[in-house]
Amino acid sequence: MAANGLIPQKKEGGVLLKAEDISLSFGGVKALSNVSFEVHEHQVLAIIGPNGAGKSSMLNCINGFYHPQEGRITYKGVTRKQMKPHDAAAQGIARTFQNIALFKGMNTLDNIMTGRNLKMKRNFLLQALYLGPALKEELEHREFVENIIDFLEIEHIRKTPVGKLPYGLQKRVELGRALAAEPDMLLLDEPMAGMNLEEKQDMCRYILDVNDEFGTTIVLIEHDMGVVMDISDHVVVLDYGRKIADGPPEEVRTNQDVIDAYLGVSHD
Amino acid sequence: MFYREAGQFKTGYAADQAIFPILQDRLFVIAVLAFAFVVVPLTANDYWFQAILTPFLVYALTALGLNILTGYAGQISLGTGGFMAVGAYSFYKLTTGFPEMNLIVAFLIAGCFSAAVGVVFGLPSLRIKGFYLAVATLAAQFFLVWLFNKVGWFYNYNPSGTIDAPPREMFGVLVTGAAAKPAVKYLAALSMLTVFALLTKNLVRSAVGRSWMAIRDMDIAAEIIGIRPLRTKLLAFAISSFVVGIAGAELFALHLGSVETIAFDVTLSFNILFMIIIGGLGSVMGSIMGAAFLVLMPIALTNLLVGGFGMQATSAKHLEFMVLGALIIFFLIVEPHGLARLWQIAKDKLRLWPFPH
Amino acid sequence: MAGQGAENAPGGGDTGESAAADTFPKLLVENARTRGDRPAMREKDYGIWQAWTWAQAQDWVRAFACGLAELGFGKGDTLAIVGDNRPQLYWSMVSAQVLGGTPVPMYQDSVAEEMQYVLEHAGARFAIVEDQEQVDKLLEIKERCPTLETLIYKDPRGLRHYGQPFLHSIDAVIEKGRAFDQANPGFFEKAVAEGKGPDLAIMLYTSGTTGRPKGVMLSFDNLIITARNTVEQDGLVETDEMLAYLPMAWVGDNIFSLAQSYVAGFCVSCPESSETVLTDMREVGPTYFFAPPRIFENILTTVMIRMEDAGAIKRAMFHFFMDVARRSGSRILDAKPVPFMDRLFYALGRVLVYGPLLNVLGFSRVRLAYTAGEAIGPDIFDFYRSLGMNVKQLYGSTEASVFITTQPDGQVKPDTVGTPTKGVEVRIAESGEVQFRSPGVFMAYYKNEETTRETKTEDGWVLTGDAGFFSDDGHLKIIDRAKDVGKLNHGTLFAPKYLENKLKFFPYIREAVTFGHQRDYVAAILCIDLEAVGNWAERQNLAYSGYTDLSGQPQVYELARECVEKVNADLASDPHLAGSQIRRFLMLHKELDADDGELTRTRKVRRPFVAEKYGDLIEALYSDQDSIVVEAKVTFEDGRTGNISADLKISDAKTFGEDAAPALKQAS
Amino acid sequence: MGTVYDFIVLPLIDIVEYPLFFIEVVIGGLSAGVMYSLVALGFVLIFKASGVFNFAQGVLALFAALTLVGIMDWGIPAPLAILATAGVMVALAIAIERLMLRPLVNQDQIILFMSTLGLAYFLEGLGDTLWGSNVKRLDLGIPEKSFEFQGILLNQFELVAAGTAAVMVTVLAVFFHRTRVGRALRAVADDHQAALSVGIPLKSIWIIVWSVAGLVALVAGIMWGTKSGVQFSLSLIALKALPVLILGGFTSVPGAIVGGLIIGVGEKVAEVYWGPALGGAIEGWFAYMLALVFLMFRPQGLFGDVIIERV
Repeated sequence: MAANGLIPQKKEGGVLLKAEDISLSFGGVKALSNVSFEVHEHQVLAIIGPNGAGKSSMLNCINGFYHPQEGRITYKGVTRKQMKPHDAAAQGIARTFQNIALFKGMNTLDNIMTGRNLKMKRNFLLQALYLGPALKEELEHREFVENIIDFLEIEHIRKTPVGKLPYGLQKRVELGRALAAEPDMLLLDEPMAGMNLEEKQDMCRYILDVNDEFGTTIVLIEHDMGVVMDISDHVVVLDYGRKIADGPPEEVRTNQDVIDAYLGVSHD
Repeated sequence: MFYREAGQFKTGYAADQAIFPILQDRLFVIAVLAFAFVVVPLTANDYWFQAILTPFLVYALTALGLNILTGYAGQISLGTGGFMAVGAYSFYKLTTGFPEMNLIVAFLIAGCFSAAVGVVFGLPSLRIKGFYLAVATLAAQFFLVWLFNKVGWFYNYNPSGTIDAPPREMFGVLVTGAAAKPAVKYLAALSMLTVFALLTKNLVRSAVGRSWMAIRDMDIAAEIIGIRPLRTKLLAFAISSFVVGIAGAELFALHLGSVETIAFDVTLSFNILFMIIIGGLGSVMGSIMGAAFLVLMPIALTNLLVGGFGMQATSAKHLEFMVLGALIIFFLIVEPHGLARLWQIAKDKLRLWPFPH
Repeated sequence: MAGQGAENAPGGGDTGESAAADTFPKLLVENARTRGDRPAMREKDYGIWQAWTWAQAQDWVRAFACGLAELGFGKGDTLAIVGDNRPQLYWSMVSAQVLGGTPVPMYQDSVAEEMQYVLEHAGARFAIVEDQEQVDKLLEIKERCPTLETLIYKDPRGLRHYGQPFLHSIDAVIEKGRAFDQANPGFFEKAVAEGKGPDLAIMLYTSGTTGRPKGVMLSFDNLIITARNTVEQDGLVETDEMLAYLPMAWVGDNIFSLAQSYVAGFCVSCPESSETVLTDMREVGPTYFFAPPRIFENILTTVMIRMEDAGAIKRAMFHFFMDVARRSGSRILDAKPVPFMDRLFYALGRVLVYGPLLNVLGFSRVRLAYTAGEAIGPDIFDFYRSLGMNVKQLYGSTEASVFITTQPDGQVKPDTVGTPTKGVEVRIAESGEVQFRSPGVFMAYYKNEETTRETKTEDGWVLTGDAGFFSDDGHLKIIDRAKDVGKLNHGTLFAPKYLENKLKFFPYIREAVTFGHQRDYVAAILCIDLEAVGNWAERQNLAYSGYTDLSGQPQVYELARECVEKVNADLASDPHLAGSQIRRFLMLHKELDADDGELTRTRKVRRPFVAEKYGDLIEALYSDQDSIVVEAKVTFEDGRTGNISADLKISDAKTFGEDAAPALKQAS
Repeated sequence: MGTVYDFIVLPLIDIVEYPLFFIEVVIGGLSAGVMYSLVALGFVLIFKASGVFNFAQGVLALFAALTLVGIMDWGIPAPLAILATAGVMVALAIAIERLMLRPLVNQDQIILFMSTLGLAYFLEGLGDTLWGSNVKRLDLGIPEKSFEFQGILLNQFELVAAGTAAVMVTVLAVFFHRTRVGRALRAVADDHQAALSVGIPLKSIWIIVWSVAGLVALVAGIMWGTKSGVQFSLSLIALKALPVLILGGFTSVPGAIVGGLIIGVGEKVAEVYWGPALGGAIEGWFAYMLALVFLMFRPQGLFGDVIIERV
């Protein structure tokens, strides 16, 4: 891209998700206190912070896995009180996990196919017959999944049981499963943890391509500051469950609170 | 070694997703089916039908049903015997209450009753998981057997407490009852196994099957990608119990002919569980192989010990217990994924022959 | 001057029979009409083999050609093609031909400068590429390459934000084309009808050993008549299957995947990617196959390595049956007599080993396979033939539209390249150079009349630059580049590369350098293969301290002598070469090393350098000394230099029937 | 409706009218519950320390009792025979660790559970093969006289059993909390790595815990055997221990005791007062239903740890 000097023109849209005064505690231990921020459409937003800052908890609140005791989450203009994770999924929120959460007993293809489940409507009787509309549906979704496989360049492991895959590829399959749901918002919990440089570069490219090609809004947690600065449009910094900074990467980088709490202290 | 896959390429997803995508496998399956449907009925004797083949088919169907729940959906059940009893007693009530009822309909309705009961006992699976759930299914086992034993209506107040399969016809041929030909019963059981094996295979390679396996492998992740846990688990309970119920009806109507509740006690549940462990959890083929193994092994062992070494039948029975227990442990150590996995490995080796891997 | 071949009508004898379809666009239209529902191309994509029928291919070409026309592509324009083997790229070539333009497929892995040279030289106005990577590359080149106007890409991924007006996706071009087609009915038909057999069909750039790449211009007649002749000769039919995996810029791919496919109507399949070729081949199971010797060798090596991991019983079984095959497999394939027991074992082996093995490799349906390009090791060649796979050698060049000679069934030998292909005349010049004339002879080198004149005579003979001769049974034997071939004092041909290759086919010999030009006899300097000889020494319980020590061991000399004598025995059977048997050799105390300047980086021997550096050794080989002391400077791995000295023995090797040979030669 | 009356009102009237009888029923239930507790205790020990759901615990008790009877049949005095049987149980634990658990290390919990099912079958067959399958009397001289206390009929044996259970729990509690090995065992339950850092190899831990469970099984076998004879049905008490576990929690020693008592009392009371209305013999399933209903409200059991799910 550098050769022609053209920089992709990104169109950031309105507010897709708004978190207001989120507080969450487990048996008296505060995981999040009064955290507020906004995610805009087509944005890549990074949540950073030292270990135990409440980053994963924040994602868990967004997709309904945890229910914050206080605060509101407004998604696509609808403010919600409580939501089950599968409702969140149905509304277009998909995610990957810090510790890979693939279905070990299935191969790559089937794992990604599970991401299509929400879109498969035929009832089980038709599926048992594997005929007519059910077959048609199955094949249509297979075709869609093949596009994802092509996109993520994992053709060669299409029928390999995921348990046998190396770590980096498992992460990629997990991303594929999330993408299969055609999400409006993609939550990525440390998508590059434990990867080598080359794998990280690949994963960055996929994330940017997803954001670019499908216009998917991305919220990610990442420790590698280089990566965060490179790919995110906006950064939210958490520390001990509180938000200490919120802004574009270059701004956050120079924020004194952040340097004190995070960059200066723990990072390598 | 026998595979010649070069040139067997797929130009569409339907062909790629076929149950047997390789030509040689299809031929093999067709040959096996032809043998089972044509050669066996013409050649086997009544002993084989009654003591080996029909029970094998019935247990294979039961194992298939349990495998849906335990192998695919990951919900351990120790209540199989209870659900079989529901099928058997429903079938008895249906065929005696409505003598004109088509047998297929009777089997299906019996399965539906079992499915309904399965759903009820599957409800706790929302809150409880793993071994807790296994114990909960024992409640179904003991309660159901007690129920059929205590409530006279179920066995038409027969003073002996047993139920006897009434003679009923299908296409003008006597299928159930003492007078029915063993070969006919065999064919009936074989047909049902074939149909349900196919349907099950279709299910587990569709969206439903994938959501079962997702719940089995990692229920939290499954929920987060939009799979509803309760609905998915209950469907597994329902379909599993449906199949198990039909198998229970078969056990009663095609195999034993006359049963008491003791036939469905907890030992039966364990036996079916062993079948799917030895055969292979999460495998249609494994259910069938496990049933074959557990039906044939005791017979072979008894023949060997009693017939071969002149051992007393009771001692042989004890030894059989030991061998069975040891075999289960052995299998779990050597190949926790059962006979089906061994079969798969052998097949993969043959496909790569002469290369070792 | 010895001449052979072309007993059947030379030149364009066949042109008359289907004058209607003398261009690829016409052939495409004809195929769409006569076998429209049969598959024309397949590509492994999205997990399955996507297939296109001839009718669909025509439809595509029609739309794309119209789209190109809409974009301003016309007669005399050049379309550069960069990418893996893809159906759309093949069709884009035909689309360009429809409009009277010239496709120029390019090596996609060549460096930017080379690409720029070809683009400039060919004056390409249009280029079609596969994906973003190549778009970026061409965009970079474009700034320095003003002729290039329009870029078309196949895969839109990552290109969404490229706003250049001259950048189009294939789909967009097709769309434009359909509209253009609607607006201009009959345009396509007219354009197709305008093309004629003698027109320029394609330009293929070959990188010679020296200098800039040359653009070989081939006409439709060149390609199509050659294809017709060979399709007839080899009995290719529409149900054959071909895998297109070699570079599209290579002439062979154009003949096998395009010309022969269009003539015979068979389907060509494109692999998913270059990494998956072997898997894809197994799935497709081609019936007609081409691979250079290197690929056959790699596959054989993999087979042997994989079999090493097998259990003892299976390994024993494998080797037993491979021995049987070695003894009688090729003979059975050539329908020669074989002992009954061997025939029985071979039948058993077919079930247990050969059949499954060919299947796993994807070769079980191969009816006909060709190899060419360089000498193939006899062991490798025999391996495939003994399994029952009909591998044959051919000799060809870009200037010939591939085919010069091919091995007829039943007359296959590892060290010849067969008899002239149908329609080809071959002659051996006084200098020993092989020359040919055929319908496939190229038109000219593009913008390079001088080289054209140097290569092609007025009456159409092409000088190959290769030295060779016809053996008694009429088979051509290529021995070396003509300029490297020398003569012994008694007049026998001395083809160093030929001898060295023969020596190097033995696993124990890593490098060989032979001398003999203007000498009385041939002598050789050999280098052992440390690994192979080391393993051998271990099995012999032979202790050694290092390369120099091992290389000088009497047993190793004995081993090498056996190899040399086998080569000699082989040479003795050939009257032309019997005089160039190796009489004396020595084992060099060190490996030839690129770091020492003895090899090029691509591991070719720098003969003059070696001759000079080891001048005293060579003199000793031509003296009656039986040993010589060397003091050699060597560069160690850490960059230091040091001296080693060794006493090199010089060994004599037995020669066969030598008295007769020179006489014979002189007589001829 | 008559049934509703039979079902709800009559039992309550019975209880109020004959309180002493009710107390006797409760005490009978407690005494049965102690037995359940003893088996459940073995379960909990193994589950806590190794995560193995040991289905063979009941069969272990049967096997221990069979062995004890068999050894006593050789004329060996009871204390010695008990010691010898204890030795056999330890040897058995070692064999189980060597032949079954060690090859299965790192396998899924469900696989380990299945293997204990196999073990149950094997031990049952082995016990029967070695000692025969007929019902045997076990007499260790524990007094079995009944006596009346404040108008309530009591049995000495039941008191002994209760006392034994109390002693066992105390001993185990001391073992777990006061000894180094015990603490290591508790650590193992939380974190295998941590346990290894304590310096006790996993295999020793498994041997120890299976030995302790074997000894608990021996005690349970003695109690049950003395009460109702040594026979196959003894292994079925293992099934009764399962609802106890659900109630008490899989990892709680006090849970096993309290759960056992609740189940014992519950099913006795239900059988006596509601059984007739339901046709009798509801003991077979009542415990499970009770546990099931209980589970719906407290999935981790009475004393089990709260489950926090993480992703």
